[in-house]
Amino acid sequence: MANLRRPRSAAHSLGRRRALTAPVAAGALVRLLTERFGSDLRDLWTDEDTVEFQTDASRAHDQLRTLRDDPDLAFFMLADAAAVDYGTGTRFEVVYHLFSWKHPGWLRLRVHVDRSDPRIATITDLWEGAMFHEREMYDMMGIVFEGNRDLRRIYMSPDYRSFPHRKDFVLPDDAADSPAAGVNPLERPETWDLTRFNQAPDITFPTSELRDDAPAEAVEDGATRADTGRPR
Amino acid sequence: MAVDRPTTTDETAPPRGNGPIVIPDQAGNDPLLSQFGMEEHPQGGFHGLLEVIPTKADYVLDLIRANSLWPLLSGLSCCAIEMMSTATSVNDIDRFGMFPFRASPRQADVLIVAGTLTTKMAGPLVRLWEQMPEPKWCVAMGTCTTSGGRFKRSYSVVQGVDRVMPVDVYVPGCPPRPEGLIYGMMKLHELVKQRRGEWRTYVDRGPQRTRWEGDVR
Amino acid sequence: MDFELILGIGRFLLATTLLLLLTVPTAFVIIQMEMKIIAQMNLRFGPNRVGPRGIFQSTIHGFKVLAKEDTIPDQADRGTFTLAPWMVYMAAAMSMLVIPFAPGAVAANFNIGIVYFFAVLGLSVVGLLVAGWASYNKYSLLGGLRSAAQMVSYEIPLTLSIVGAVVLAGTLNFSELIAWQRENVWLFIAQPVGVGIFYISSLAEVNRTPFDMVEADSELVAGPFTEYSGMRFGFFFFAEYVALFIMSGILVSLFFGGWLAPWPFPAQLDGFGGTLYGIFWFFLKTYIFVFIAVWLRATLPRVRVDQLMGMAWKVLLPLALVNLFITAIVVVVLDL
Amino acid sequence: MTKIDPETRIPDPIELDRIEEDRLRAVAGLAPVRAEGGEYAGFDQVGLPDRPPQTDREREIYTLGEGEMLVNMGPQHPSTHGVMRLVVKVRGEIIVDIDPVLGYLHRGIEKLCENATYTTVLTYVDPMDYLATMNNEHAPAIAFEKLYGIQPPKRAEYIRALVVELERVSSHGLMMGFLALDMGGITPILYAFINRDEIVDLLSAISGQRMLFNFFRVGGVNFDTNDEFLSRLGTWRGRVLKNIEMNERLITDNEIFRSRTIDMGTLTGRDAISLGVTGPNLRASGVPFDVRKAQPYSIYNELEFDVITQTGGDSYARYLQRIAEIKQSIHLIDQIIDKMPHGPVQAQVPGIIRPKPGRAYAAIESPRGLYSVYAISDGGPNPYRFRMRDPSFISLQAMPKLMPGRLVADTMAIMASLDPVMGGVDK
Repeated sequence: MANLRRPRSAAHSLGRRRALTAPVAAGALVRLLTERFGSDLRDLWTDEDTVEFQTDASRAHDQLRTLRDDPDLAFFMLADAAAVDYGTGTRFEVVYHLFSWKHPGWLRLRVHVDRSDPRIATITDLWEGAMFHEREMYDMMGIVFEGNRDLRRIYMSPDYRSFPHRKDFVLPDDAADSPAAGVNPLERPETWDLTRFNQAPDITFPTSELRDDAPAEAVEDGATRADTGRPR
Repeated sequence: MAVDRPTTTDETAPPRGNGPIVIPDQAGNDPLLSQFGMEEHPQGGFHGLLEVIPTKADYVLDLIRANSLWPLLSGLSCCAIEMMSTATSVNDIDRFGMFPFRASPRQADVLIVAGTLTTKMAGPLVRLWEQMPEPKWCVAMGTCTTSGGRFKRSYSVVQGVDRVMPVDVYVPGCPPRPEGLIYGMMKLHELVKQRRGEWRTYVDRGPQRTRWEGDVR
Repeated sequence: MDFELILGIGRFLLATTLLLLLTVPTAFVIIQMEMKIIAQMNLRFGPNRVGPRGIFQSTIHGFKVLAKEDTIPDQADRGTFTLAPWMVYMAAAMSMLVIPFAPGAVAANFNIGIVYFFAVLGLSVVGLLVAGWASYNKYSLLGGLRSAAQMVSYEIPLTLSIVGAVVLAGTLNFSELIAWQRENVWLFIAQPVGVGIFYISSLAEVNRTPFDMVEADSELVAGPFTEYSGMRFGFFFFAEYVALFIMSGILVSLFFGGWLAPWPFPAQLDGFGGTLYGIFWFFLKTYIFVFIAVWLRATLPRVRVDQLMGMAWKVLLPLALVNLFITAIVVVVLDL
Repeated sequence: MTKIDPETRIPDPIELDRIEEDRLRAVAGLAPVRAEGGEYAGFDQVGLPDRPPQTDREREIYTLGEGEMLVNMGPQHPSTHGVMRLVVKVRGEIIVDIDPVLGYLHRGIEKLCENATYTTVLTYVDPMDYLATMNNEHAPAIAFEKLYGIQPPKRAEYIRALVVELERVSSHGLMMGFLALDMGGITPILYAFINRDEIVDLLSAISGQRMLFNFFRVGGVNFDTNDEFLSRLGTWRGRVLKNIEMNERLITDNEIFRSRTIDMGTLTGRDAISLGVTGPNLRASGVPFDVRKAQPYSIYNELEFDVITQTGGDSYARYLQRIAEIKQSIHLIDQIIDKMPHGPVQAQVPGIIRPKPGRAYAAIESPRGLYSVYAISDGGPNPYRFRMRDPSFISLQAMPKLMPGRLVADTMAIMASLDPVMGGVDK
């Protein structure tokens, strides 16, 4: 995976770059951030309408608390919380977007989460609205949010085994004849095997023994067909 | 005379929908009964007695059924909005006697599946279909319903409603225009009227479950 | 057994079968009328395919419902499940006996016509309750309980609003009441409050729109008859419309001078012409009120359950009692 | 005078029934019904196979106390909001707790977008919020233009704003109809559809499709305005206020409607912000947050409009907010028509674009709230990660806060006033 450094000026073919709307005002935010968070701030970077910095899972919750409660930062609204998977060998990333009246543009907080044991502190105590964001991230990526009162699958059926938005969950190219043949099995309650539920909800990573009944076929770049884990 | 549906124990019945849907045609192969157009139902009892009445009555019955099809008030996604705009003032489905969208499946004749059928919704939809009383028809509205449409490759979409239930009329389009849906309903009218004479009181659609795991009690 | 008794019984049997047969076409006509009027109010065409300009559409609906397979849910209580629709329909049909269509044309000229009418009308509450319980479905249970509570709590203002008129006219017999109205003024002028209470309560009694909690499809799927299909559902569907016709008929007979013609026309003709004359005016006035009920259905949203109950007990009941009290004082003072 | 032993307790009838019932259940070999503090009722009551609760919130909902019952407003529900299952814990008619079960329309759009080219992503995104389809395409288009580093021509920006505002008028008009339909009124929904059908014909004149338009491209729009579109726009502009006012006359001062919506489901501004509710529902609670003003995108900084807020925060305020926003959008449309410049509508962009690796976050103000897209590109033809934040999905969290304590009949009124669209909720 190419290293995702972003070139400073990407003037491109016909269209001219959008003029930087607020270089100066962002400076005030940048100064405040370095003053508040200092060493933990990594790779502070600004775009024409976004200020972005990275941090790691343990520091994320306190930084978000200060961002929200500090009077001159005042990021009162959590616009978005997304999970990004950077491939089997690398890491997960939980990306928070915040908005404040005092600072123009969005603040993007990228939190690194270890892929083998994806755990991060929940922020539902700061914003109640983060509950559905976190349930979706758990449902789609398998990131466990410690302290979340209601961490269960929101989209897929409660006994669905794999996490669809991970990079190793390969979409069957032709749904008709691939092992993950679309409809198989039908989401019918009587086909659920209920043994799956008495395990604790913190099943973070569908290790191979979980899918003992489905032999894992190797796919070209090492990603297994996660879908074979479905009960036939 | 109300033919009561034969009760089958659903443990033995294979879970429906996995295998391909086979719509049993007229089994009627028993020589003694076939000349009267009757045959024995696998769970006992006969049906098809109505054939004895001359076809003129069936013709009238089909005309009555065709002109008063009550659709079930159920829509899945964007096609439901087009189904609603079919029932509104501009293009009016009430002209063909279809207006009272019945909320309960017990009183509906037609199940217009409008929208993308996902694996999580397949169970409830099959239950709705099985709760509807006989002479029932199914109209698959929209390409998502007919074959999975633009979401065919998705991990959670049923590639076509006919994988879970027998469909009578397919209406193409994403979403089909209201005129397209009305054209589909006219096709359904012809289909209902074509079955003159060979309509039976009880269409054998295989072992029907009477108790459902997810029955709303 | 003397001759008049046999003649009387024969006449009664003929009249009841005639009325029972009358209920079905009445239901067809009112359903067709409602479909067409709501369609016109929604700026759309309404059924126009079946028969000339679509007038047989409701008949087709009726026969199609006849030809449906009626399923009985697995755990439903079969006996009461099949009994419930019959009860509701009989309540509606039996109460047609006392409606005075024309001077002589009354099926049964009871001298306690009004009391009989309200007694029989209460039977449909039992039918809905039994339907709700028997069909082993949470929605129908909730719907059944709601409808029972609504209809019971609206029968009281319904009955009390009549007592004012009865006190004025001094009789419980419909024909004598109409006769009184012919001499004196029509009762809706003498009893304006009584008319209002009666009309609101009759709408609630028949589950028509501002109060159609029973079939509130946006919350409970289809009220007590969620699990009914085929002809059983047909009974419920028709009973509702027949009851609407009866309520309008009673309203017209009690307050708007049953078969009397309004002011510019001669109030009543005698002989066979008079009967036709009376029938014409009775049906005209009744269908005006049916039109108003359908009009309400097209426009008004639904009242919530607790507001519904609150209005019955806190507003209509006291109003009816006050109306009765004033009427009684007026009658005693002016010694009508 | 016989002395009554003070300790003897006269068993009250309910207690007698309960003892009798337990005795009968013991005779029949069934478990006793009641346990103190409520007993976990399991999923069997709502038509799902019984299984142990996974989280304590689930245990809290599916534990039934005294006289409580789980009613299942299942996926197929008469109210027109699509397939959502509300498991409602009810005591009599009063709602005790509510658990929205989602996912019945989850089509995995984000996963499909990660395997599709940038242009195809705009078609996958269409059926998300199917009442305002142009907005679904607006955010990804802006995000991809940021990634690709291109700016659409001025006329394309104006056409985009025009069709987006038209969709806002049609979507808010439908909300008024759905709110009245959920409370029993039949006519308002049909009047609302008259207005919608006019706008839909208008947009099909310019884009060729009635609902899922696929009209936006990276770097502009697909078609320029033709004369049929402009003439229909003129006739529609003349009729829309009369049509909206016809519907308003039917609903706004209707006594039954007011008694069923005023101070129903009141959401305070602070709760709304904490719950993530955005858009008209947030402004109806008094918070003046509108993405078009807070983070101006496209040409909204050149147009003059104001952010309207209500004070009530209840269903009636949300209804009034929609009407006010319709009038604002019509005012915006007038300005757009006046100021629309001439020029090309599509920048010179190759069919399959390969943006430089980078990240872009584009947020717009859809009729249901803040709809934002976070796209990451890795230089290839497919977006590496395509994340959508749907406003109605997040503002659904307000329902378990607003409904307890209300009657079953009010659930529809509150849900209709929040106006979720299940295509967007389940992505």
